[in-house]
Amino acid sequence: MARMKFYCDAERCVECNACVTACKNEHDIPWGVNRRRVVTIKDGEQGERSLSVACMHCSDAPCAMVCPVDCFYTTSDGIVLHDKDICIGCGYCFYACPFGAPQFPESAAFSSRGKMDKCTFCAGGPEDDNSSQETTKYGRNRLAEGKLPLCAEMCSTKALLAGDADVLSSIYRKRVINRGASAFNWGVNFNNSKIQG
Amino acid sequence: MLDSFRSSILYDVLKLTSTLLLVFMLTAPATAGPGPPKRPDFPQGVSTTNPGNDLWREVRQRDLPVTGTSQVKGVDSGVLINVEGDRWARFRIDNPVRHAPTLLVAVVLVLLAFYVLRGKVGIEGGLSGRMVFRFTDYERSLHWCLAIVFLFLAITGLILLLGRTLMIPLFGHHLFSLIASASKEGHNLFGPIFLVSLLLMLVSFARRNIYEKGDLTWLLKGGGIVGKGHVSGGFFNMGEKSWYWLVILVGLAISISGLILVFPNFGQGRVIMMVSNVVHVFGAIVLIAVSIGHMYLGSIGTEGSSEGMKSGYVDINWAEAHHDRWAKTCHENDEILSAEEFARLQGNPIDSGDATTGAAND
Amino acid sequence: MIEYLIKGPLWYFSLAVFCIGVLWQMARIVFAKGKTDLSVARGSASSGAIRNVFSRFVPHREIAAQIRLQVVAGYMFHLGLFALLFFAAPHVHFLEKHLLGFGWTPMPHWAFIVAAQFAFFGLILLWLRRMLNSVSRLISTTDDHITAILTFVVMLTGCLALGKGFHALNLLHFFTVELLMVYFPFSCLMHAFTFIPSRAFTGAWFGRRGIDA
Amino acid sequence: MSERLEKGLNMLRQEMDKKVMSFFSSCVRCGVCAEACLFYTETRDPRYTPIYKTEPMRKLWNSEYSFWGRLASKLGISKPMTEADLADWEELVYDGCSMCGRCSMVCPLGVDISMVIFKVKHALAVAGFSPEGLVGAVQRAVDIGSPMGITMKAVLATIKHAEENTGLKIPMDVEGADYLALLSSNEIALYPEYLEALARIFDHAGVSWTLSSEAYEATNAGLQIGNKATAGQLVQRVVDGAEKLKAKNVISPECGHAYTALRWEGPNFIGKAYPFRVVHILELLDELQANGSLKTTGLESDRLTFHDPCSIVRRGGIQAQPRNLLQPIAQNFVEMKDHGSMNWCCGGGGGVSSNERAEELKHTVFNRKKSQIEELEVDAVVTACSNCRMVMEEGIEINEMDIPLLGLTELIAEHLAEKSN
Repeated sequence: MARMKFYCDAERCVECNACVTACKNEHDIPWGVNRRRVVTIKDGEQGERSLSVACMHCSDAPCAMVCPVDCFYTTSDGIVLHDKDICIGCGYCFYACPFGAPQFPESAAFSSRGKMDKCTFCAGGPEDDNSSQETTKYGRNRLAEGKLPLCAEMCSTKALLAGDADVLSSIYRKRVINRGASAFNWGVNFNNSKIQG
Repeated sequence: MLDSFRSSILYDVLKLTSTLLLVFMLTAPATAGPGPPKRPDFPQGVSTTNPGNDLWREVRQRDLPVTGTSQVKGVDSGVLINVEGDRWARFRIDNPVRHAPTLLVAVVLVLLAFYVLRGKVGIEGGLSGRMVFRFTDYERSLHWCLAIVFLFLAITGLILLLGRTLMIPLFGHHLFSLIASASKEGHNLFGPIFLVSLLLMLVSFARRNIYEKGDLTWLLKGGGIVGKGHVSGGFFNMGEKSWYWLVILVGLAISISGLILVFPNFGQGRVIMMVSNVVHVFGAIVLIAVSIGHMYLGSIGTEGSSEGMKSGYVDINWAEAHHDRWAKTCHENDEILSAEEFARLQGNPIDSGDATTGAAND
Repeated sequence: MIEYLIKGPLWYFSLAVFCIGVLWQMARIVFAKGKTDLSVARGSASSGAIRNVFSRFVPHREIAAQIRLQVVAGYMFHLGLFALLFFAAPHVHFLEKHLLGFGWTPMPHWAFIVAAQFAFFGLILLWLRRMLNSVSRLISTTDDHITAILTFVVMLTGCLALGKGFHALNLLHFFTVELLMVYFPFSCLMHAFTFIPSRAFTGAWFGRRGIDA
Repeated sequence: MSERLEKGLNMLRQEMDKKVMSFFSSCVRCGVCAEACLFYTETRDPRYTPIYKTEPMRKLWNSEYSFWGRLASKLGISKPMTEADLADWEELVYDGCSMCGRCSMVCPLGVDISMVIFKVKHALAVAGFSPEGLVGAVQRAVDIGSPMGITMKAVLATIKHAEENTGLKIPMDVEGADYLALLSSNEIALYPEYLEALARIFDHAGVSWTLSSEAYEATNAGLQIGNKATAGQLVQRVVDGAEKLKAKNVISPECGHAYTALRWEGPNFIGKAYPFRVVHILELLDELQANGSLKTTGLESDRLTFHDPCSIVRRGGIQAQPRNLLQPIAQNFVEMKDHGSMNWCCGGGGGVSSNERAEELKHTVFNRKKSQIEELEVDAVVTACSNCRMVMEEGIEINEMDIPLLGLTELIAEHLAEKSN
């Protein structure tokens, strides 16, 4: 039983926004909606780091907890999806989400937001896999085709990884160990380090 | 007077509840209960570690600034971790969603018990039939407008708050979603009408609701419910004034927080939204609970009190029982109408039989 | 099935009843008997008629203070409803697609809501006044209450259906509109059309007597 | 169905024209008319709401001309109209309405409510639901020639008296005179000064005029009660008299309802257009002043105001003329609040003043005029209708106000300039 997760390696992310573009392109997402975004901390300063963020498919998702119409569900792969036929566009999930993943096509006066849209882990929605309805509402269902999310597949530095949590864990572990071998690369400590990289 | 006794009981109940809720709120992250039941797709008990955990833990624990920048423009798009979101979500589930139904049912039960035990509070000597003018057409229209809009907002609001627990099991997800969408759109549309009515209410009634000297006595005597006999009151008595200011102040709080929630286009952040939501829900539940008491007293609770908001005239005996100081000025100004005169002003004179019922029936 | 009924036969039925009913009612007025006035006119009847059709939009200053509630609420309701009826985006699209073949610029969503709020506030106040004021209560008929409630329900279902993607709510709105359209020609809702001949007749009368009304 | 009900309903059906149909299908029962009605504002009794006074007509329209009513009667579930539907409205229509027409001015849907009330009066009159006072007046008008029972003998006495006072010959039955002057009973019995004023003014202006021994009475009790046949009969007398003398013009006296009856409703009552022109005395005076044949002198220093008689101003369109006439002679002229076509009625129009039953109500509703006058602190009130004048004098006396009432024509006569030739 797989448990699908994203992992973004802050040491590798170069803020190229290719993941954002790939995602928008793959799912034909309208302007204003960004299922994925890259956040840069300390931009232009020492210790600058970037992270690519989207829905993290939490095990105990706050969005699902707070949804007044209970439109979220978790797939057998551990992916948190939602049913746009049920969503009423109230915006609660956006308040509750730690990562700011839920997006709305509009945010007009009198709370006209439209149906919530968020990262599906390229797994579509409740409709039949890659049916035209599913594609219109949620974008492509790559998982059903045996493919991983495009954002991770596209990532040129392999900073963004997507897949089974156990596999990602082992990759990450290996990276940490390798990085530890070089004192200069112990990046996160640049701030306190006497040696200016 | 009974009115505000009720409201004072409710006050206590509400104070207690709100204190409890505050305690819950502060301890919510620690005592957070389990989330809503998951759909059975995902096997429970399978525990895997998210490789990202370490990273996010680091981001949160290190003294890095939480706000960064992003090429993506949007509300809070530079915020990496929204720390309050989960707390708010749990608070919402654990407090208003869990306890509001209990509170509202309790209020209804208390009133029912009171009605059974004490019955309708009458007036010594009964109603005289002689009437005195109290509220203009405009004032009554405004009151009922506020009442209708309030009821609509209360019902749609409660659907959005409690529907998931109470209605989805009955209607299923799709039908409930339909109801919830309608409720949401209606709620957002009628909210500003509530605010406008409230402000007009403030303008029309504020002067008569300023607390006066005798009001403290009224409060000390418990609105006449504890001891025997009615307590002195002016045009509005202490209980009515308290209800009025509760409506105005809590109503304004609800309205302002509602406006913050309903205009996402101004780009206020999530924290402001969540605080507004808490204020909104709390204020609403308080107001709904107390309004049930108000409705009880205005209808079956007290003899003769509904007439003032229907015809605009009240029985002089009712006025003397509940608003003796005002009734005195009415006597002084010779404003009391006979039953015949009152009937004539209502367009159904007592003497001229059947035909005057007029147009209403065809 | 229900959708087919509402969007098919029922829609055409109500559209026909509405159109034929309104035309029939108007024709009845136009072709009803009416005597020519044999007295010598002092002023022009036709200019009086035209003037009166417009001048009655503004209340006489002598009683404006006494009828402020009706005037303010009345204007809020009618202007709001007018804006909703002809400038709400779904209505413009519907008219363009199914009735007229051409469209115009609809108002933005926020303006829709504001118009609806004006209309609702006005309608609620007017209807409450109808029930609370002793004059209105005495002269009101069942028809007045039915039309008030029906209009309210139509507006409400329309606004509740604002959420995107809830087809059943749209159908509900559609259905209530059909009820309204069927009821329209046989009720005082006809004042939406008959106010013109009514004002014109009176205006002509005033006009030929040389009265500035 | 009783005969009188049948008669009443038939009259209602006869009066159901395109106007009434458009009125009832546009009325939304907003109640605005109530605020314009003197009888409602002074009593706050909702039954005096103008549109409520038209209920018999509306009920008939509803049961026989509206879709639901006709459906109900086809199905046999409609409630037929009863005698009470007419009888109960007698008091509202005759006592509680002075036909002032203020309601017709304010209706947002443009309903001429006053006209519909008049039509209801027709039905009540033929069905026999009319107050005794008016029935008597109609009887006297038909039998004696005047609603107040004034005979030709009394008229001649008045003429003689006027001739003595003015030293002028008052022409009687002069064939081919330009103007045939009519009088109202009030003017003969209560205000003979009017006739003297006419004599002086016409002498001054060189107008060729006459009175007629056959047609001297201008008032029309038939109009007040709403009986079109009688009204036509009374109008016909005037027409015959004028035709006999070959008068080109007929002068309506100041009296408001007489003017309505002669000028506007008369041709319709008798079913044909007049061979002469009807002109109101104020119109005529205004014309004479405009063409220079009427010259006035001297100024009234008293603070004066003008009460607009409903039938002459609001329903008659003579609004500017009295002001034109007053302007050169009144130094201290002030307008009433709500003056002109929205002025308040004295409370005695439409036959209310001839209806003893309505006395108390008439005095109650006079409060409005009283406060209008008191507010201005005037020395005297000028008006141009002997009925208004009589009703207001009565009201002023009851309220102990001590303000004299002046007839406009008499006032002009007092200010005639010396003849230039």
